[in-house]
Amino acid sequence: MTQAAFFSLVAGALSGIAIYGLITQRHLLRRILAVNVLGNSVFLLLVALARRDPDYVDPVPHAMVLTGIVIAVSATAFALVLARRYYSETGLTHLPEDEE
Amino acid sequence: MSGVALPLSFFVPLLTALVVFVIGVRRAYGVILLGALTTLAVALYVAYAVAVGGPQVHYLGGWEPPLGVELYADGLSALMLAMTALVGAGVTLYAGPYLRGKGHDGERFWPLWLVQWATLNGTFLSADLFNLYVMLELLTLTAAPLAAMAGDRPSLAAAMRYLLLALLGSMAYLLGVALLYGGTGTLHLREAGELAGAEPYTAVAAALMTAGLFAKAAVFPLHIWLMPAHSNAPAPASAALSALVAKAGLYLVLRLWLWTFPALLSAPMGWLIGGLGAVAVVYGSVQALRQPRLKQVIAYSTIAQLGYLLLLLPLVALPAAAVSAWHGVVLHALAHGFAKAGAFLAAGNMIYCLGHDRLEGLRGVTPYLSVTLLALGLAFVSLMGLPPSGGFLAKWLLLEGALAAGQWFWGGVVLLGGLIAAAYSFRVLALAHAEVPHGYAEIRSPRRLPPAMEWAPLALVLLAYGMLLGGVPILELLDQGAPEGVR
Amino acid sequence: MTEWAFDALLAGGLLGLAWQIVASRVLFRSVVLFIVFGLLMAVTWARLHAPDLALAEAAIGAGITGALLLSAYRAFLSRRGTDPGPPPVFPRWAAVGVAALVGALVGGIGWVVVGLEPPEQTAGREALAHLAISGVENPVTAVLLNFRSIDTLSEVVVLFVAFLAARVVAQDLAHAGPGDWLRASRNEPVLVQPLIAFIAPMTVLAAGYLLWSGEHQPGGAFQAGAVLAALGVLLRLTGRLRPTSEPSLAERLSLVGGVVLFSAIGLAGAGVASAVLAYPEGWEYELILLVETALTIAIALPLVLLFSGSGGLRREVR
Amino acid sequence: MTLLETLTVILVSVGGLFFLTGTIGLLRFPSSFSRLHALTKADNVGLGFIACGLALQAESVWVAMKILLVWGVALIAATVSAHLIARFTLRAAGGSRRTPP
Repeated sequence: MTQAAFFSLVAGALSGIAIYGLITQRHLLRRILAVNVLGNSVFLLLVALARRDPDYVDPVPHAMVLTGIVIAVSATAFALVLARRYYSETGLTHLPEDEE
Repeated sequence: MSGVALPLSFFVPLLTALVVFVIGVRRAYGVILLGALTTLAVALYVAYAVAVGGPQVHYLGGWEPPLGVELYADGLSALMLAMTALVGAGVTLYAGPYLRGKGHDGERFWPLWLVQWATLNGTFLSADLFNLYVMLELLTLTAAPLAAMAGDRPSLAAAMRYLLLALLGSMAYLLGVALLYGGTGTLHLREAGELAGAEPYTAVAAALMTAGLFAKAAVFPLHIWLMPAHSNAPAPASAALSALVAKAGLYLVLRLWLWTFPALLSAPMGWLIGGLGAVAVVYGSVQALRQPRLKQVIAYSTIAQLGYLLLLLPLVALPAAAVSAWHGVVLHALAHGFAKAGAFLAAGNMIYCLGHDRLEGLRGVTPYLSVTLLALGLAFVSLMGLPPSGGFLAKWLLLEGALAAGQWFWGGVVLLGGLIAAAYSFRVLALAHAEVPHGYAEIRSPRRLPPAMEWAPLALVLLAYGMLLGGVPILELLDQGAPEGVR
Repeated sequence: MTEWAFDALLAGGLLGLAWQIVASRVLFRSVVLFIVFGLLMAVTWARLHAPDLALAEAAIGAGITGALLLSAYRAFLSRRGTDPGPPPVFPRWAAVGVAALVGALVGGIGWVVVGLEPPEQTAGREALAHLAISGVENPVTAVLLNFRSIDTLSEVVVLFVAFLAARVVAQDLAHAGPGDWLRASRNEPVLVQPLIAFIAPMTVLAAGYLLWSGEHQPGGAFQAGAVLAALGVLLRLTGRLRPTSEPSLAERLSLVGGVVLFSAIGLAGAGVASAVLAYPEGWEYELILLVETALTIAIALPLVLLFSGSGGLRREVR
Repeated sequence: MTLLETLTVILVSVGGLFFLTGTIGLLRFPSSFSRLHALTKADNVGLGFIACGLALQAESVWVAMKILLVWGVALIAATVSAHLIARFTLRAAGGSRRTPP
């Protein structure tokens, strides 16, 4: 097994853990954390793919992940502010079952 | 040189947004209008160039794919671009007086809306899977705050739910992109599909990307956030979210299946996705019947109307149905865009004048809001699909395609959806045109509407009717660069 | 053999931390472990020959995200004690099942794609082949600032939009910042002032170095911007910068300056070079450096402002 | 194995040992102060040993200097953060400003 294949399996396991967190946890902060873990698992798969050809390291996935990291921090920052406003409006740390 | 119009349609609204942010809305109102008009002109020019010269291509940075990012406008992109520009211009004209009158903070609204417009144009033009991911994130991050603008509990909860779901969806999309790039070495929409063929990993990538986009476009069963998000936003934002943003997600679904994954489009897959669309049509319409407020009715109607777009996938694989279904679905997207934006703006007029949009409270407003009610009525007629509206033409073509291929089920869905739409439309219109309740001379003297707000909804809705007149040139434009099966 | 042992340890650490993050009973633990997770990710990127990512992850993924998470955690604490929240909607076994399915699917399909015969022609190979005419020597910088510069431009717009979006929902500073602003007083710990006097110029120096060296080795605008943002966070926390509710004209100009300059050079490219976002021949290096400098500020400032309360900042004289 | 390499292995192992001790101290000691004591002493020295060991393997003097610079900066950061943590703990425990020696 190559290093790339090994880390692609790790990425799979990470995404599974993140999904488990998203399903079982309802606290907004934890959900945001779980989405971030999920994002990291996708990034890991991309970087593993960049590494699989023994001849060269592919810079395009690296650029994609770099873009992805910045997008992740932007989205996280907004999500945290939104969650805080929601908490201060409602006193709830989680979303209600349904809004209908 | 005409190729430069493609990047301009992204950069013009973007730079307008930045200028507005720096110098402040009060001093920049002229800049906003100028930017909107320029964007409209650029979009119409792109449509003209495509109609005359076929699909337009611009390689950003001068690098051809797979190295660089390609902007590509065919008939479908050009039509979506033009529709967005027309709706966007209407929303822009409307939003100024609306926000001022309602005491909303324009400083917060305008830059977000203009960036959103730029992003929509970018989404319709980009032919690069990863660039589309960035555009999708921009759409999410502009749409969620617009939905949360009211700042009360339902809209904050809806925005939070939308944000989490959309982030999850973009991760699924990005994972699909990663798989495609890993398998083919390119991120170009068409090249990746041609190189990949029908491998197992392509199927997984297609499933992931479709599911991710469904989360962003509120396709049943990922629809819960849409109604509170769209119905609580300020009216111009609702119009943009419902008529444009949600549709951009479904536009990408169709684009991906017809351009990137046509090899995977088997009958069961078509039935699965079309089935979700059919459920959305029926469910959204039935829910719309039960809502107590006008904007909620219109928001649920969006869930239903977006479902029609998915009916293309089961039909497009059948040669007898493909062409009319394709024409019908794209026309439906356009007509729905105009009618839905008009309907939301008309609802905004009622909120502006009456301070609420409860259906029961609309009795007796006809004398004061005649133009608005005309716009609302015409919008609902188009949503129902009655002649002589653009909605009628779209549903007629869709029905014709389904019946020509003997697909009675899909034809039945189209008819059933239209019937329930008629039911909720007449419920609204009957209440609005009803007499003032007994014992009241007049509920309340409504505020006077500024002319831009009075006429913008009507103008948008009339565009949906103009489509009937312009049907032939629109369909000719649509045939520019259409994929093999639907020409 | 040692290589494998190291990778296995790393993977074990990542998985263990991820599990603690999503399943730990104590929220604070999850938040802190997420920061550790980010650092471990940075090591992983270094192992996978992605040093640019390692730098960015350590600065942005672990650093800035960590600061944002901690300040949000504090806000969630403020009103009452820990709220256990409602029970999960789905039974645990169903969650485990779904998670295992997703994990198997992602891992399996990833493994399959990694195992495929690598395609002959890839965008990455093309990028390496065109590196000589891109104007820079670091292939990742070449992809970000030249071959696919529209992504970079859009992503800086994403940061800007996140700031705008936060301003929509952050009612006042109390909803967004890391807590009340504390004036730096005489009571402050004796070591803080010397530390800042030492660190502030060092950080600016380091950011400038990262920016400049991104041309030929790992680094670039994002890493430099994140390092500058970290300095801003430090100054905000120690009371050297005071949050204001509206960004000043200078701040607004710096927020949009990077994108405006980038767009202007890009649009000028349609006239003087072949296409929009193309650099005129011979000027690639200079223009890329110029754009990167403007982008560094356009990256650092929204990050600091998002941390400090989504308004503006002004200097506070002690 | 050359002399230099042997030296590196020894230094890095000693550094690792210090880290191990520090971590055990962190986990086992009863109070914040004693934990802080274990952690900072052990880690600073441990990092120093590892940095010296790696500096011996560096390609050039410049790289070796960089590695040692990392150690120096880490020392400064550790000093200040340890000071802040101790100060906060003292305050939180309601401790007096001056404890008798």
